[in-house]
Formats: sequence, C-alpha cells, structure tokens
Amino acid sequence: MQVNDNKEFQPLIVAFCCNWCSYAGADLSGTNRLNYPTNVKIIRVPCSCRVNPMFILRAFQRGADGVILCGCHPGDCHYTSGNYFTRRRMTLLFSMLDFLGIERDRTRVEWVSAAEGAKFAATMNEFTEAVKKLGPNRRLEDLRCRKQ
Amino acid sequence: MQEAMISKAKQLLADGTVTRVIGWKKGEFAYDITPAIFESSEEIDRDFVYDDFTSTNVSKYLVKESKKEGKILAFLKPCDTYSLNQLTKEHRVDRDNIYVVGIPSDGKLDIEKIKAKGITGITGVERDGETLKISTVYGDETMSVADVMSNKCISCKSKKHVTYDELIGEDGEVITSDRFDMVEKLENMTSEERYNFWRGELSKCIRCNACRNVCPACTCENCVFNNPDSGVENKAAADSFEENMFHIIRAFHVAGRCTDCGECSRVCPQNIPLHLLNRKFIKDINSLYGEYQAGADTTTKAPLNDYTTEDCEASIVHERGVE
Amino acid sequence: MQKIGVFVCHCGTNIAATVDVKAVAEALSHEAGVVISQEYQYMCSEAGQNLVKDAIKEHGLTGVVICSCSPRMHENTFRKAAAAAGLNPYLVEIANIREQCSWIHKDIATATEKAIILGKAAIAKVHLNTPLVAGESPVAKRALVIGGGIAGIQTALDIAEAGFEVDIVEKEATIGGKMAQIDKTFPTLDCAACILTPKMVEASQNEKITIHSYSEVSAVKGFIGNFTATIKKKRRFVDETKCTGCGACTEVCPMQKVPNAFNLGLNNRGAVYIPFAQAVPKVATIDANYCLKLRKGDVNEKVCGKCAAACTVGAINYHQQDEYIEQKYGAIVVATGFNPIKLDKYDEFAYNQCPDVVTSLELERLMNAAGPNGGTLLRPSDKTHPHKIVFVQCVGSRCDDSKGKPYCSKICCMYTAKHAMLIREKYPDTEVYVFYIDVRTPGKNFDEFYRRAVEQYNVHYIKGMVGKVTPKADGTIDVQASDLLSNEQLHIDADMVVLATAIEPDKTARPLATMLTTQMDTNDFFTEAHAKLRPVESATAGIFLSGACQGPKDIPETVAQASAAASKAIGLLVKDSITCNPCVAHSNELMCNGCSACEKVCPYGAITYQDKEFRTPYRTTVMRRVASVNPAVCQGCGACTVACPSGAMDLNGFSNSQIMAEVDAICK
Amino acid sequence: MNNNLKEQVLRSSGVNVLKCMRCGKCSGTCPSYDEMEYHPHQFVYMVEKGDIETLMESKSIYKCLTCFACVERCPRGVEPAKVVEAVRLATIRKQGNNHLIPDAIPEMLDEDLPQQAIVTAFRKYTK
Repeated sequence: MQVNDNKEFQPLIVAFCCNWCSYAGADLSGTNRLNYPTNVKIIRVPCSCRVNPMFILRAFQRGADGVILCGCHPGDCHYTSGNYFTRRRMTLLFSMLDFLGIERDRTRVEWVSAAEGAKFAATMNEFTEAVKKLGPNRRLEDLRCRKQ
Repeated sequence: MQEAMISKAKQLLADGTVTRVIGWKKGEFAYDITPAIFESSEEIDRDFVYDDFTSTNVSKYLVKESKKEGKILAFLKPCDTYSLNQLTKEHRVDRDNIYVVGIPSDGKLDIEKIKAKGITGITGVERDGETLKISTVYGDETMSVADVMSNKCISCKSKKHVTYDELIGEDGEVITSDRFDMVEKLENMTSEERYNFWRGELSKCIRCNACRNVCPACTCENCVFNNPDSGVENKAAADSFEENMFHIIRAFHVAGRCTDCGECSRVCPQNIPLHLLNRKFIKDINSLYGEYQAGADTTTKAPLNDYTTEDCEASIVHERGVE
Repeated sequence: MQKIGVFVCHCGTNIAATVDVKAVAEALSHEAGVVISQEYQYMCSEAGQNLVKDAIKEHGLTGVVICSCSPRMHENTFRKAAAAAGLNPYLVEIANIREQCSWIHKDIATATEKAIILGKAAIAKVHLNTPLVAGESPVAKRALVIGGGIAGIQTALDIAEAGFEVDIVEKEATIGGKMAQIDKTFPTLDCAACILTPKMVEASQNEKITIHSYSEVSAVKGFIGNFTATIKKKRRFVDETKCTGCGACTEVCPMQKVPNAFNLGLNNRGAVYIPFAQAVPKVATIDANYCLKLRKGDVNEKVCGKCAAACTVGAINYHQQDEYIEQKYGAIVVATGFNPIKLDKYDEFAYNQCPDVVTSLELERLMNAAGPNGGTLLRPSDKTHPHKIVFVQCVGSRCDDSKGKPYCSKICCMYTAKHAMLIREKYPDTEVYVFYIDVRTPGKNFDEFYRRAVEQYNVHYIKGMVGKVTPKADGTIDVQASDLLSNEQLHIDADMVVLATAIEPDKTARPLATMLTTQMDTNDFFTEAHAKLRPVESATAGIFLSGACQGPKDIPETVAQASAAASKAIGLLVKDSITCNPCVAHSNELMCNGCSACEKVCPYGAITYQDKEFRTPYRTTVMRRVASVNPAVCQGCGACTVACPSGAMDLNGFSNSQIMAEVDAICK
Repeated sequence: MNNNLKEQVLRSSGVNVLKCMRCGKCSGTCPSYDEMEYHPHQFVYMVEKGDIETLMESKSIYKCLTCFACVERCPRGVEPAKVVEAVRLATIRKQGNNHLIPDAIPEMLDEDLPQQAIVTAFRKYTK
C-alpha cells in the first residue's frame, strides 16, 4: 500500500488463482499483453478450494485493500468439485464480513478459465478500480502492521 | 424434577446400565451450578443438583467421558440433544457408551439479569408458574420469570429431544422462534452502523476463551489458534484485527455445525452477543442452501461439506441487503 | 541456516525490456537467507540451467528461486536441473515475472517494484519448502475400452496385440457401432461390412480381448494405473455361453412389429433378435419391451414361450437378471462415438411429416444390401424408384442457434459426394442435386473424390441452401432453395430429400465423463489434455480418448486416433508402477479430530480413518479416530485443508504456512 | 462506400452481419424472392460491404413482407429481415418525408383491406 499525499491512492490487491484455470488465464492475459494494474499480486494455489478464509483475513491484516479469489468455472474444476466448495465457503465468509461491516467490495470471487485472458485482465482492472474507490482498508486492518 | 433424576440415576447405577453419571453440583453460590461426575449413589445423594440455574450443556464433556471405560449416564435438555447428535455425527463421542435420559426444559434463569435488578446475596429461588420467588440473605423478593429468563431460552428453537435412550416426562415439539430478528435488524443497518456495532461489541473481548471452551462444536483436539503452524496462533487479542479474526474464524469453523445452543453468549463475561455471528451463518445457510438444523440427525451432510451445481454465486452478498 | 539462490531471467528482452532485472537481482540479494542472486539472458537455456546447477554445488544451496516465465512453462525444467545437481526438485520456486509482470505492465519503475515483490514472495515460500519424494503406485495390467465401434475395436486390437488384456464394453447387443450400419466407405467406395466384420471377428477371437456386449459401465473408482470399474451386463434373457446364433428363435417369434433399430426403424424385426447377420457376439437378445411373455410382468405365466421351445440348446432364460462385474484396470479408453442429432426442431425440412425425407444414415440403410429393401433404393413411402433426389448439406451443423450445433460435422461433405456418386452409378436415370454452403474436402484423395462426383457422375452441385421442403399431394416434394451463384430461387420437384444431419456425441458420454472425472466441452465432446500436443489423452491421467467422442471424425481418422490412444495406453500398461505427485495432503494425527469433514469434501476418496492409541498425561492412553491420506489417490486439490477446523490437514508444496508467508511477503 | 450509413444500418438493425456464413438459406426461404431485385442474403452482404445506397434506391426494400421466415431459419442468427427494415428506415429518414400521411388514408381505404396491412404500411412508409 502506497499512500502518498500528492499521489492517487494505490490499493494492494491480492489475487488467489487456481493453478489450472485462473493462473493459466492470468498467464494468457500476459501472453496477449492485456494490461492490468501492478497493484494486483497473484498467489498460485492448486485449486480455489485450497484458499482458507484465514489467508484472506491474513492478507487484510497485513495491509491488503482487496482480495480476489479466482477459480475454474463451476463444472470445470480440475478436481471436479473444488470450486463448488469454494463457492459456498466464500459466499458465507463474504456475507459474514459484510455482516461485520467490512466493505463488501473488498472481496470477490470470479471464475476465470484458462482461455479467458481478456476476462482476467478486465476483472482485475475493474476490481482494482472498485477498491480504489473505497480507499484504504481501515475496518479490517491490523494497526501494528500499518506502514508508516 | 431433581428427585426424579436422582432416583433414575441411582437405579441405572444399581442395575449396572451405567457406571458413571454426569450431572451437576453446587458451586460456591446457589446460582453457580457446575457439571460433575458421580460414581456412586452416595455421591449423588450428597451433591446432585438440578434447578433453574442448571444451564450447562454437558454434551461437550462426553467427548472425553464417553471414551472412558464403562457407560455414562447423561441428562440432556432438548437443546443439548442437538449438540450430542452433532458430536455423534462427527465421531467425536462414542454414542454407544452414553445412556441419554432426556429431560424437559421450560427455560433457565439468567443470574446476571437478576443481579441487574439490584438483587444480591441470593441463597435460592423457587419458581411458581410465571412467578419467581428469590430468597436472599436480605429477605425474599418476587419477580416475573420472563424478566429474568436466559436469552438463549427466550429464543428457544425446540423442546423436542432428537436423541435419547429414555425420557423423563413428555417430549415436546420443534417450535418456531424469532431467533433471527436481531440478525435481521443488523442486516438492515448500513455497513457503517454494523461496523460500529461490532467494533463496540468485539472490542470488549478479553480473549478469555470461555466461548470456545463451552462450545460443543469447538471440540478440536488442538485449536487452530493454539497451533504454532497455523499462522494465526495467538493467546490474547492485541488489537481490533485479532478480535475480529478470532471471532470470524471461530464462527466459520462452527458454521453448519453450530446447533445454536447459545452457550457462547451465555458464558461470555463481557456479554458480547456472539451467538449472532453463528445465527448469521445459520440464517444464510437456511436461505441460500435450504433449511438446515445442525444436530437434527446424524447423517445429513453439513452444508459446508456439500454443494449443488446450482448454488448461488458469492456475488449474491453484493447484490442483496443494505450497502 | 537456509542458503537460497536467486536467478533472474531476462528472457531476451521479454522481461528485461520492462523490468530492471539488475535491480531485481540486487534487491533480492538482501533478503534473508539469500546467498547468491544473479541475472542471466536465458535461464531456461543449457547455460542458464548450468548456472543453477553450479550454484547449487558451489554454495550448497538449500533453495532456489527463479524469477522468470510462468511456472506452467518451465517449473519442470528447473526442477530437473536442481535434481541433476543433487537438490530436491521441490525446493525450487518460480516467481512469474514475465506473464504476470513484464508482459502486462509498461512502466519500468512499477513493474520492477512488482517483480521484486513477487521475488520476495517466492523467497518467503522457499524458506518453508520441504524436500518431497514422489511415491510410486502399481499399474494393473489390463485396459478397459468403453464403446465397441470401429474406434473401440481398433484400440482393443492394438492393446491386445501388445500382450495386454482388454475388455470392451458395448451398450448394444453387438459391437460394430455406426460403421456396421454404413453401406460403402469414401474415398475408395469399398463396402464397410467387408472391412469391418473381419476386425469384429478378430476381436472376438483374440484371447486377450473380452467383449461385454449389451453392457454398461456403471461405476468407476480409483486413479491412473489402479481403476476399478463396475460393468453392468444387462439381462438379454439369453445365455450367451449356450446360444449358437442359429436364429431359430427369431423366426418363431410371433411379435414381429418391433422397429428394427439397426435399420433405424425403416423396417421391423422380432422381439427376439440378432441385430444383423455378422453380429459379434452372434447371440440373440430379447427386447423385454416388446416380448409378449416378458411384457406381462410375470414370466411364470403360460404366455407364448415359443422362442424357448424353438431353442435346441436351451439358451433362452426368462429369469435372467442383470449381472455386475468388478474389474481392475490400469488404463481406460473412451470410445463412445456419435449419433446423428434429432431433427424435431427443423420443421422447414419436413422430416417428421414426410417419410421420403430421410437422414444420410437412413439412406445408408436404404441402399445397403442387408437393408430394408435388399439394396434397391426405393422411396420409403410408396416403394417406388426415385428419379430426382435432393441432398441438403449442413443440416444442424454450423448453427449458431439453439436448434443445431455450432461446429462443422466434418464427414457430411464426403459422404454426400459418396451417396450422390453411388446413386448416379447404379441409377443413371436419377438426377441428383446437392445444395452446399462450402464443400470441405481436406484429406488424402478427398477433393479428387468430390470432383469425380461433379465431373464424372454429373451430380448437380448448387451453392445455396434449401429454405423450405414441402411435401405435395402428388407424392413429390417441393424443394425451395436459393442458388447463390446464379442469384435465383429454385423450386425442385424431388422424389426424395436426404438431409446431411449434424452429428453429436452419444448421450452416454456426459454421465460417463462425470464418472471418470474427465472434462467435456460445451458440446459434450471429451476434451483432450492438449489441443495440439496431447490429442488422445484426457486431462485425467490414465484416461484416453478414441474416435468421435473427442470430436467429429471420419473412419481413417478414427482408426488413427484409436491406434494412437492404444499406444498411449500401452505406454502406461508396460510400466510396473507410476510416479505419483508428491504435492498431496497429509494429516497431523496429533491434531486430527477424526470428524470426517475432510473425507466428505474429498473428490477422490483418498481419506480413510483408523482408531489409533495416543498417549495422554499421567501415563494413560486414549484411542482416537484419526484421518490418513492415501498419497497415491490424493491429487492435491486441498479441499480437505479448509474443511479441517483444527488445521490438522495440510498440503505438501502449498502448506498453510507457505501460503501465509507469500501473503505476508506481498503485503509487506 | 458510406461508412456513416453502414454504421446507422448496423445500429438500428442490431444485426451483426459478420455472423453470416453465406449459406443463402434466407433467400432460399424467402416468399418474396422473385419480387426482389436484391435478395435477403445480398442485403446482408451488401451492408457488410457498405454498399447501402444501392439498396436504398432499390424497390426491394418495400417488397420484403417482414414475414421473418429468414430470421426464423437463419442458422447463424443473423436476422436478415431486420437489415432490410433498417435500410428501409434509412431511406425514409434520408428523404425526411413520410410516404404515408394519416389524413390521406380514408380515401385509400378499401373494405377488404385487412387492418394488419394498414399497420404494416404505416411501419413501412413512415418514420
């Protein structure tokens, strides 16, 4: 997170991408030179269902302003059912964060196939913009982790 | 009721059906009832208590107790039987090693509510229908039972025992309650208001872990918050993030498993309405994935360990309710 | 103490143009544990790999981070290089600074900054990497071929040839599939039966091949090298071991009004039947939906029973039940084939209204010597000789609507040319019109074949599409179409119309794909592991694809793919064991609750439970139920790790602490 | 080639002419085919080429019955009738005049003329 008086707020976005679809989709948007902001940093996981809610909270704790989780489209999971579990888990987790008053636009799940490089880039652009509008994450941060 | 239970316990001990009984005995004060194990008729005669302050759900104790030698007798209120069923489903208790006697419950008293009325030095209570007679060292007081009923009992969801080997008294029915009202009220607030509400509540948390220790779903051999490898290990919440983190993860871990017994809020020394977090999950699960009551049986898959291909997308959270 | 080597790749200018690689190497050299940090032109080159190998040996590296292209590209390359230098290959991590950095960003300063962060995340992760050793799992030396058409037969023959046992499971009463229904084959015009039936016989006589006809695969469990399939042998009410295929029963059956499925319902057969003369196995089957006795419900009642009386070997068994066979297989080949689509939605072609509007496959039967008319081409309505026949191409193919299929069915251009030619050859007085959009003839001798139809046989090829087909009262059919080249609308008074119907995958394919956990595209064709480089393997290890189940194909292509799938299967079956992915889940027994949450979300059934004794304080012990993961079955998705509330379940290579370390490094 | 006109036709019709695979089924199915100088498939192709003026001057735009047979049967979902309609609209708009004035209708009325025809005529000959 870089907050600078004379500079526009630059959010830090952590993107968890499943190895088989979304990470490949991210690679494809690279291959096709489709730009998205440097704010987005990708962490590779074998399947979206590997993403523990704790990872998402941890990212927010350490200063992330938005967390997005990308997986194969429902029905296309490399492990057949992983993203179906992801969908339930994240729906409930996001609903809980919303219930606690955390801005709902800071979290998102998006299904991106290995062929959807353009969608990946578009999603990241859109998500970064949405988080930028919200400003820095203040409601779910760990003050001790805030950078000076 | 206490007499009936004592005689049942003594009978089952005598005929060898069970070797131990888990019940309750008096603590330091009259309202301070704690679970206890009894191994003989003498102990039962001496210490066994069951009264309007006897709230503690003993099913969690059975995780350890049912693994011991010999069958144990447990007296379970309707809400407690849901917890036991859920534990049975998760292979946490050895159901065959437990003899369950179902006991009816018409609600327990909340000592904090009584104290809040300025009554101290309580030595005993007597319930006469809707009226409660309280004897204290300063004399007797009377009040309405409803006024000092425990919150978890006010929003009671069921008077029906979902598992038992024997019943004392008649079995009740699943009842409809207004238990989601407060959740709904919060949902209808703005995000800012919700944030302020929860900041106010959760900042009271002193991380005494009472909620975790009483919770019949929190039976992990080793809690993830005690596990140095988990990355979230912490003993005491140092700031608002850790207060949030602990309660979110705890609620998430029991989502789909929480029977809504309300013990977490009952034991919270800071009176944080923790059950609202669990109820939020229950409400979401009911509305998104179909009605589900944890502990109602021992076979249905928990909603988070299950899915349908037609489930809603996570974006539903963004689309509904108040921003 | 960790000794980590960092290597930053320029990838020519692919990375170096937008990321200051020197600055990245410099910045990462200050990270904890990093003992060497260099950059190089092409890390994946021989020289680049040597750089890594030398550094491992020289500095005794305990971890390697390569900042380069996507791990999907060269992770294996660098893992192999590390292994060659004596470092466990799983101590290598890749920071993707090409696809996910240099290629998508333009500003050098921010791109460099991001590359450094990605490098730091990889370093943070590699600190926690543990050496992993891939396990091995044995291979069952037997293959299962699902589908007994030409694809399945060819695959089975090739696998058997290599000396392995093969089982063919065919849902119909005989193997042979669609090719058995075809009259002649392009581009040589030899008779399909003449080349197919010897292969069918060969399959039945090969002692390595077992044919389960009239059977279905009802369940598949397991994984590459170790599948267990349950085969349901549907009851055919005839003892296969006794039946001699003499056909006496079929002659006495009084119920002769059953639509003959082999002839696509163009004529009738008995309730007890042998699909066709060269059927394999040549065994009768009773159709319980039509059999007078079986339809009654109570077979003990004294109804009919003529077939049983006629059978001299006592093969008829009205009491037969479905039989289930369980068998272990090392490899599975899917060869479920295709079917023409239903034409219900194409009212404009009057297929449902007029019997003289037929599909191309029906025309095959109408022209076949074993077909309903003994090989003489007659109109189905009045059995007269047709003098004018109109062929319509692309019926349901290349359709961007809900009625048809978006793809080209590939075989129609060629078989239509074949039909046109055969008709003109046999009935020179019959005029043949073909309405086409494009004539697609890529293939050896294919365009020559089409040109022969035009030049030698004088078939009228008209570029344009038929808009409307209207049966008329005089028995002829009005075909209204456009001729795009002469820019006019035509009306042709035809005697017959033949629709080149689109083909689609068999309906059994989708449930089978679910059973096999293989992927399908939106058209229900099986998806190959790689469209170009792995065209006969599915993405699920140990499952191979043969024939039209993977996409529309003609016979030579099908046979080629069948043999290719066989060779892939053989390549697997010759191995005694296969190496497993070591990035699998494992359970920490000390923390496991035995609650079964992980088991419930495991798609592979890799998790089992056992009661184990654990020490408790004061020299006591307690029995606890704990989970254990079968590393050969686990595929490493990690669903269990999140289902586990205590965190007892973790995943090698993507452990909780590793991912958390990455998160921390990125968010620092 | 007039790009503005092409743009206008594409926009008002909402048709993607690039989806056409030139099969000619639209013209094969058209009941007004013989009446038309330019046929449905030509409309699609000529609009793609931008040759709109030729179509606008042709009588064909009034010959289309708007029966939608081509729309119904087009395998690619191109909807040629909508293209014809869009060209017709372009003509009418360009001239700035309605071809049919409501006041003139009573005189033209014929007892056998179906109500539907008047409605259709209005759609065809007015803005």
